[in-house]
Amino acid sequence: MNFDFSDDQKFIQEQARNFLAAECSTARVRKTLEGEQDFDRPLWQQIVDLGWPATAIDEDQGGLGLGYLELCVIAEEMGRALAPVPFIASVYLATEVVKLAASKAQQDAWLPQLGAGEWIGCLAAVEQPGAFNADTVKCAVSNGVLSGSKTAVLHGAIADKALVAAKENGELGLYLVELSQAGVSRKALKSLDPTQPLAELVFDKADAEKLGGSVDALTAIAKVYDRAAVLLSFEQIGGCDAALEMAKEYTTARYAFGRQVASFQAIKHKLADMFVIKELARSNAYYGAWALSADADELPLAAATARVSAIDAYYQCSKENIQAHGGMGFTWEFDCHLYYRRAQALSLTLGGSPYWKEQLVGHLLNSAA
Amino acid sequence: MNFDFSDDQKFIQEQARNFLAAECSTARVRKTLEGEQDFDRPLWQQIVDLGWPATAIDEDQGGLGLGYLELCVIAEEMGRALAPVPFIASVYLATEVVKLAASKAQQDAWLPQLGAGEWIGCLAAVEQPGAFNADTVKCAVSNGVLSGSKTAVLHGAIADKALVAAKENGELGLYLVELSQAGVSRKALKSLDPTQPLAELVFDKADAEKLGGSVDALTAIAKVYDRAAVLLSFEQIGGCDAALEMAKEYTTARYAFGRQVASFQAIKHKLADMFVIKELARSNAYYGAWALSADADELPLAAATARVSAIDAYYQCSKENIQAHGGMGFTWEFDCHLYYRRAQALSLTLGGSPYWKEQLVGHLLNSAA
Amino acid sequence: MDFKDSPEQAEFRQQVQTWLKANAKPKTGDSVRGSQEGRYEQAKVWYKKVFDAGYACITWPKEYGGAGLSQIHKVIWSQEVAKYDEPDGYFVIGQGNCGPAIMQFASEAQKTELLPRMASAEDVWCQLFSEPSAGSDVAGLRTKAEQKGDKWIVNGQKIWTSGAQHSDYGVILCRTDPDISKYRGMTMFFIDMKQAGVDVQPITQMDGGSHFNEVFFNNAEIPDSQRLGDVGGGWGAALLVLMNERLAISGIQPDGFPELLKLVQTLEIDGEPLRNNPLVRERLAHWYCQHAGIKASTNRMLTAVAKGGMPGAEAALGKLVGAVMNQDIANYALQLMGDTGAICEETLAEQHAHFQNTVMFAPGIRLAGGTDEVMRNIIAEQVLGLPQEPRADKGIAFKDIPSGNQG
Amino acid sequence: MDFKDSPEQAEFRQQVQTWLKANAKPKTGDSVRGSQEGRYEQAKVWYKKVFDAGYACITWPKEYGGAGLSQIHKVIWSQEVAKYDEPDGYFVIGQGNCGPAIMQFASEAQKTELLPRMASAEDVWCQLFSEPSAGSDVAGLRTKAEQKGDKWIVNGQKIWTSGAQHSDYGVILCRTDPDISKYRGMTMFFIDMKQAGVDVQPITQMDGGSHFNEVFFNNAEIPDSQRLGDVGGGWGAALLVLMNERLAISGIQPDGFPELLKLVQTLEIDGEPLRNNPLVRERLAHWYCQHAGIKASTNRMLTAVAKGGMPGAEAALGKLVGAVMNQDIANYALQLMGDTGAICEETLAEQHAHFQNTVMFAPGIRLAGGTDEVMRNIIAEQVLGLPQEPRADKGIAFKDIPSGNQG
Repeated sequence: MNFDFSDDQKFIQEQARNFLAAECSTARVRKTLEGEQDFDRPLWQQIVDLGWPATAIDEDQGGLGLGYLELCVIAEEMGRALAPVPFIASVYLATEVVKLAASKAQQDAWLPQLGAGEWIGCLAAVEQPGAFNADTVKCAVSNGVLSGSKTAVLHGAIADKALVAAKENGELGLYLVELSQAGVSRKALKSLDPTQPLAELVFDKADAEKLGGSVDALTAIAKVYDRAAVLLSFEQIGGCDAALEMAKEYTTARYAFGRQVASFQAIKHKLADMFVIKELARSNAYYGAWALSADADELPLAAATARVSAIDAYYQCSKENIQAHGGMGFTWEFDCHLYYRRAQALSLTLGGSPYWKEQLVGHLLNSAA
Repeated sequence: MNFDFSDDQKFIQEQARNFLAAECSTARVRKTLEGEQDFDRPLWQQIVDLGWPATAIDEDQGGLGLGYLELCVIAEEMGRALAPVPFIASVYLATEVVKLAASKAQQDAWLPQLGAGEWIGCLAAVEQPGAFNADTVKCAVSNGVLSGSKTAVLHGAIADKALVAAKENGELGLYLVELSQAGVSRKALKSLDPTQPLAELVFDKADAEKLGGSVDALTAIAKVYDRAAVLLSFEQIGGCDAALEMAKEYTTARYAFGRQVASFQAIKHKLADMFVIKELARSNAYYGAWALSADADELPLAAATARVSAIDAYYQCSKENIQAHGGMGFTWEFDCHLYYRRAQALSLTLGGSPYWKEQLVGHLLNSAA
Repeated sequence: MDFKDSPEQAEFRQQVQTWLKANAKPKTGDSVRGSQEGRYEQAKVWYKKVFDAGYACITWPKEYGGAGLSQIHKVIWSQEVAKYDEPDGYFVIGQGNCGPAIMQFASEAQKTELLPRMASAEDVWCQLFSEPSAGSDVAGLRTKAEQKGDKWIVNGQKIWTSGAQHSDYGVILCRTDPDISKYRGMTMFFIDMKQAGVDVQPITQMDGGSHFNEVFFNNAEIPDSQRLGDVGGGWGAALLVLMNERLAISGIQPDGFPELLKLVQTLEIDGEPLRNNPLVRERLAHWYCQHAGIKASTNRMLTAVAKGGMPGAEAALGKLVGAVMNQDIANYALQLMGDTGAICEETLAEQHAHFQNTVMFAPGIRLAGGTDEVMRNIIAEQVLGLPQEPRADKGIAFKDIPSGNQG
Repeated sequence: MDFKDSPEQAEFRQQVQTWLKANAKPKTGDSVRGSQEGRYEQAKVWYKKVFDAGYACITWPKEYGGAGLSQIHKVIWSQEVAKYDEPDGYFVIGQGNCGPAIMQFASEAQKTELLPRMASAEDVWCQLFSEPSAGSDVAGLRTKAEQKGDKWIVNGQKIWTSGAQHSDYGVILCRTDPDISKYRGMTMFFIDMKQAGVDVQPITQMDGGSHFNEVFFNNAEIPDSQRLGDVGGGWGAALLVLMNERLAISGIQPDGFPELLKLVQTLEIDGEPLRNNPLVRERLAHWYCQHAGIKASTNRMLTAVAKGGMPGAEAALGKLVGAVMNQDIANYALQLMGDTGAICEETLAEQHAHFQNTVMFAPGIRLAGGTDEVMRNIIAEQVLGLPQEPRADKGIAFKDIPSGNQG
């Protein structure tokens, strides 16, 4: 019984933190936020060179053969640093879809490429408001070509290929689609967090290759969602840490009424509440990490729990960090809104808190019954 | 446009407050709480002598011919003083049922008696967990006799007569039942607030007189619930005031760490939050009082709003008053629990907050549509 | 307790309705709002029209450009004008905050000259209190005014000044004596904003907009005749201004409920109307109680004011509750929409991206006019009469108060 | 990150399971609990049995009556014994708080004599810190101990002492010098509770029960040999005791979730199972996240302790969150039941009136071991390292600290 990461994993985390502290300052994040670039390509290249996208890919498929626990600690640092790269889209989503839904041959071909960052993947599932719902999917494939449209596709405007959920003869499947082809038009969408940009993808008879794995698409997508939920929860608690740290530093240095602002009980208790909700989320994320790494039956419940806690925690920590800064927290100049924007983006992708609470209860009552 | 009670109404309220301050100390309330008596009969007699039960009864039916606004200000004082008398059961419920559902002849006979306190009435509606639901009523009348049982009947153990919701040939009706007769057995039930006691009533072929008014029983009960919801909300804000007052006095007099406890920001803000939720409830209660007195179309929405706000406010004020007292707040000796018990009793009678929230939204979406 | 108009009020409402029908722009529902500049110019034109019709600054005396009527009449006006697509309370800070200060402290000549032009929005006014190092602690301000003959020379910086870029005048609070205690060393003036030595710089907010400014004073001049109140009496004067501000903003601050109600009535998710979703219904009930409670509390306060009372610190509760629910409602609406909730395109997102815009602007509403903590302090100390905390800034010279050398 | 037992842990669990199977009372589900007295006597018998089997005070050294094993072993024991209808952690205050104090400060002779008897519950111990005028501010205590030869004479009053009526000994914190500063004027002892001069009076709680006592000291005597630590070193010693208390109670404090889950799985309202009610499902999800989060946080802390760390102030978060949700869950359950929710009859109300009883007891759980505010202060200052407030009780003699003449 050991409820902590191993020393090796902590070492990987420390390396990641140091690297990102040096290479991914908020000043650099702002280049993407302020539209100088649609994502931080040089940073992405460095991350690829470090092999992070290959962390949870088997060695015989060109991966590092580490595991999900190692990916979790990296995720926490990506979240802390607000890294403006398609790590979520390509690593947590596209790569996991391939691992779960592709045929052996497809995996052998694609996973080494994804691990090596030869192409950036994304997941195109949602077509309308509300969380992904297979029943309402209108994207359709016939004779190997895909038509229809997807929206709110994370990093969809810059990805090379998309994993698309579509129906063929009324049956849901997952398809790999080359996004540079003629049959695909895409439009970047203004969104709350330009550093995790969204796009609309429109397919008009686009060539699409069906993923040929044995698992049916619905099961695969559900499992990808659970895995990604755990990984996102680590990005979220990384962000919570950073926001609380900001609030601590500012209120400790700032004076009002002749005292440090952080010496006022109302501020101390505000920060204490941020700590409490963050630590609950962290503990739930750890449990999710274990369930993920052990591929345990508890994964669906643990993932939903980690996700709901992380959504609540990051919303509170990022919004109260703004308040703790007073007026300056409302300025573009201060970094508070970077975390608040990211909190919104991470809470909405993969469906919001109401959807995941319902997931949680469903699994809870089943497992408890 | 005038959003306040009139000077006459304020005078009535002041009189009521002074009377109850003198005659209904918490020491006296405790006699009922601690079981020395099942209710405060002498106090009830004084209240009857003051004519309060007749406040909202027309003069030609033996009432004072005042109105609901006057009854609201009295209700606030009854709540503040935690009066251990059947005012809710006999005045807000039984009397209003008679006014709405009884025939002219029955009203002429009964309202003067109720106004003069010649008998104490109660409402017997609920038979099972959850708010009153006409569909699940099992109490049945045939050939003028009633059989079945009711539970959680407020002041049912001491009332002289009950207004009972029962079905005759499958149709819901309201019936006046003499509780001293052979066909009725009743059992006092241990409850959270012994100063507003509950009882189980079992009817076995009990004589029952059908109320012969023109309004159907369901409509009448719904309207009684709305009226009582407003009146209860005034009892609740009276209790909120008293609880906040206690918290203020104790934390101002009490010292810790060499300072008045009330000078700590966490305590100041706790009390400020109590004030805020209490004032929102008070304002909603005022709006409800207007809708009640004007018999306005807004009554159902206004009543539900007043009720939901008052339930939340009294729960928070009474529970945080305990916390503000620290350990002493948890003792039997201190009065904190009297308000906390009353908050529970008032929030649960007529159905709890989930039931009333649903009522509120139903009316809101209809009126807004 | 009566929500109907008195005969006299009903007649006034009738007049207002008739005039608005003839002069105001009807709501077109889907109008996407124009540029900030454009809206400002339209507002000036509209206010002149309102002024000429005698409906500007309704509660002000006639001789100062008002209508000499009661708060209730003002409420009636606001209720009626809200039915049209015209701005109300656009110059609320000038007319609501600066106006009373001028009325209280300026000379008769200044009042008759300045107030009518303020009421007609020919002159625009701003309020210059907050500073980078004086936020919640307004009295910690450091902008210096030094007397030189019959002039005062102003140096320093103000912040969060709305409308400064358009303003002709500003009411400014300055430190005139750093050697005496904090609250006694301030003086209030009104200053010509168009002079050299006054430099207005817009602040970019976290949402990308810029409704506020920084204002830098570099040897700006104020004739002593523009002093409002006694030298050293600035704090008392400021409290009066802030008290009026409460009244001015109460009731006009957004709490986000109407937009949520509209969303619930219109949006379907997976073919299921939100109005049928029990979770949404529960939240709607919860927030309606707060929404209705704030509205009714404001009406109670206006009744008290109409009876001659002063706007109490109670107004702080509407600000506190409304600002927090405004943020949480917007966040909740996005959560319901899931992935697409993050999309800000005005043409795609519900109600022209109202909820996305609100999520990004709401933090500022919570901060403007005092943080949640300041509101709770006001309620605790001014309403409940609870003791102050031990003060580290009392009984010593302002210049000696610990400041961490900030700002 | 691994939730499975190591081979050695698995073997220990196996032993425990075997022994419990042979010796412990199986859960009968519906057993209504007996009287407080009866339960106490059963507990003493059970603990003796546990002690003889070598499972008492698992983390204590063998020579003092423990098993010399780790925190993890203790967790395994608790998990297994929880499956039976036997008390665990019944003497948690004596063994969890007083034990470590004795181990740290008593003489070797005292340790070998007292600790095994404490572990076997032959001797029962209580903790005497809180006083009527020293609640959140424990160090404000006034109970005097005056040295007289090799004895200390104790006068004063303690409060909220659980188990005092059964206790043979108590660990007591006294004021030994009111003329020096608050935190330096205290000394810790252990005292014979059975002597004349010690008077135990039960406190009736708001729920009618009485789990706590007031203890009055009237010239009670303590030999100097029973002093724990240096004269004036009492506060440091007390902090050690309180730190161990956190570890002792963490994980055993009720948060109300299991009972809510059971209610949702079993109750129908108007023929509709609660499990199908979307509002109930949403609340269940919300509270499950807190419940699971507290549990996982406790496990993280135990892991840290097993690796040799000390229980951090982080434990305060479980106390804070769990105590509040425990009260709110009970209140919510009653709200669902409507009118009948107020009925306390054990035979009528769900789960033997668990929710009604909890509503009335929960306020005490929030208070015991520190109010919500104290927990937040601990987190803010000890975990986040935020500055203390200006202190009105520092640097002056205890007797001169403002007290409003209370107590």
